[in-house]
Amino acid sequence: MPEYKVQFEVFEGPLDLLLYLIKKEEVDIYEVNLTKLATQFIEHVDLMRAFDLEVAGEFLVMASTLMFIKSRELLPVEQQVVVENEEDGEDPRWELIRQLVEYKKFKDAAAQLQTLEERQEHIFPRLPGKIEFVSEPVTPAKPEVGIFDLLNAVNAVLKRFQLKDAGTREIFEDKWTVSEKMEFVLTTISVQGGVKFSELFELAANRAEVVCTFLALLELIRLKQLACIQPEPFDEIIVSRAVPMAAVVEAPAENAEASQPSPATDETPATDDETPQS
Amino acid sequence: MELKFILESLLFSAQKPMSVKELREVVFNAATAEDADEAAQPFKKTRDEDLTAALEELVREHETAARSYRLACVAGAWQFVTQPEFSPWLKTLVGVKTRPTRLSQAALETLAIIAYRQPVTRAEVEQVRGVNIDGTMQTILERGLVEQSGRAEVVGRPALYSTTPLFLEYFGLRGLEDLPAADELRRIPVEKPLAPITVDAGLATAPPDQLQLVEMPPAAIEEPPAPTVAETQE
Amino acid sequence: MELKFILESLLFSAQKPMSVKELREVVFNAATAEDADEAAQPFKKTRDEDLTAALEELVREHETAARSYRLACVAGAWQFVTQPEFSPWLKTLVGVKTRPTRLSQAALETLAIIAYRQPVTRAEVEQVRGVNIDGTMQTILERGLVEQSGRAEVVGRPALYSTTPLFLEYFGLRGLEDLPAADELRRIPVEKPLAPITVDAGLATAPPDQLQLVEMPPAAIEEPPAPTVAETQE
Repeated sequence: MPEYKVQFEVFEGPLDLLLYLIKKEEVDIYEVNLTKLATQFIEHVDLMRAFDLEVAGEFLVMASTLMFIKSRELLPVEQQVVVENEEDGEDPRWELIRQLVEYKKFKDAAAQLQTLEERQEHIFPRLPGKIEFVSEPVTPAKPEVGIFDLLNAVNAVLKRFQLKDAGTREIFEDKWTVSEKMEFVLTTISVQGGVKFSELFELAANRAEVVCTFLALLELIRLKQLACIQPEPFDEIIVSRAVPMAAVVEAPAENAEASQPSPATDETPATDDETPQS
Repeated sequence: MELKFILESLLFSAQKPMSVKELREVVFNAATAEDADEAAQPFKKTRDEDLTAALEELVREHETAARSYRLACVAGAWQFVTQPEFSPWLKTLVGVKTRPTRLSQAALETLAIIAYRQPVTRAEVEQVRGVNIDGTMQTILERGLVEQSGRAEVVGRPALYSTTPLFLEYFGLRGLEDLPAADELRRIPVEKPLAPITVDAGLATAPPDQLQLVEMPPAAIEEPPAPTVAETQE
Repeated sequence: MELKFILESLLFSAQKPMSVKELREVVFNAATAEDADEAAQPFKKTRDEDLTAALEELVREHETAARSYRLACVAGAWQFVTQPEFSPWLKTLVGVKTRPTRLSQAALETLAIIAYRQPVTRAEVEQVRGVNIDGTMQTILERGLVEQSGRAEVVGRPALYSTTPLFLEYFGLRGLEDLPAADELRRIPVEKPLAPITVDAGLATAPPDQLQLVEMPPAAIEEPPAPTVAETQE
């Protein structure tokens, strides 16, 4: 329908043109002089033709409707033709006004949609980067230590030797065996009751000894001789004797009085009403 | 822990808008997970009404705070969005939005009629607009703003059209009830003035106040026209 | 338009933390773009001090507002982050909920051996651990942490196992070379002790009072025992 393209640049249709004419008259739809409107409408259609714009069928239909209304107005009421389709003497003038009022409402609604459309172009949603909860330490205090916590810990110890070893790459005899170290660990713990993880490595001479001690530790854990506890995430791991089954009964009471270290929340959140208004 | 802050933190971190249903599921799952956090457990039985109330409160709070962003509900899903006046900087930051070209006046009118009258046949839309709408219908169908939603039970069983969720998204509407002056436009049989329409402009019979109700000043477009809506909403 | 709100809207919409330099560039570019918005132009000469001051003010304002998120500067880059107490819900949101319960000690040991010695046969792992690992192998295979990576060229051609990319992800490792003490542990064979040294639990020698302080019955593991925590916390 190539003919529409040209017209739509000017008016969206005959109703649009009518509304334009009414607006130009600065009168309300209900107050409009339809006879005058009909004349103006036809003038515009002629004008469009004069400008060589193709005029769509709808404009011609509307023109004839208006001509009909206009001609009726010119006759006394008793001589007016009764139109076949007119139910209960429906007035074609009213029919047109009704249509105009309805169209006007939707035209206004369309204008509002347009405003919303433009507005949306300026609104940007928050697109946060993905949160990641990959590393376990984020989870709050679960003091049981996993093998990787131990590995991390021993890694820290090993790093201390990295600088030491850097210069002197001697070949050490394997002076240490895992079995020996297992005995060492058990003895240390028996004497002290429990040791910090790092304390077990304090006397180690080089990386090999550290590794040996560590493997001993792993083996003892496997044999359920030792328990490793991390009181707080990232805290120093405490190595102690695993509780013999029989002993469990005696122990618990001691832990019952767990303190509630909830730090005083002195910076009480302000109510939201207090948020700065600018 | 207040529910509203939980929802806020979720919407703050979510990669996409979240519906009430999705929010409920997260709250429920967090409460019932095997290793559920103690703080999360009490929210096991959170109902949709609680969620909606909390969300509405958040909207109010953020509106009051008047910062550079706000909480919005579009097509039934909630998200944080920036205020439009910051778009010069955000465009610089993220680049111009890849939004399709703006709709033509004709397309907007057709869309408005479908939006308020849905489901509606093509013929009904043409009757209101007084023009053939083949071209514009094709445009808005192609852009996914409307879709065929059934067939009318009349002779010829013509197709019925309705708007899509994308329509709501495109215009930033929460739902169809959010359409400006929705109540008025959905059902408007236009009231016939008592006296016949004037031939002569001087003989105007329709009372001016009635007229004012019908015509909507363009100025009222920015904000949903408060008085009109307020009167008809309840 | 206040600078702080411009920065706020930028940080609010940015997908990643932004440095003062990056923020300055956006503000400058928005001001000097060919079609620069009138509102953006006055900020052409914004200095780093202005930016920093505005950011500091934002931090204070958001702190006062005490919502579920705050503005934070990490390693010189600014970003909005949620408060830590909402992590139970955020974890559920991002699907950590689907992350199954923690691995058992047995599974971790098996995993560690495979990680350091891969590719490795089941028999080799069993030799190191000294127990049958059918159960734990099944668990870690099902969870996708290890996979069959081939067959050993020995009698019976037993399956070889290796860790998967998911394994790295699960432990937050960049690569296998990131495994702690990788070099040493790969080389040193675990010597099995000739005899279990103290299998008998009854041989505990530590005095009872000491035991109570240090030893923790399994039940106490969930909550850190108060005295120990207090001593070691700082």
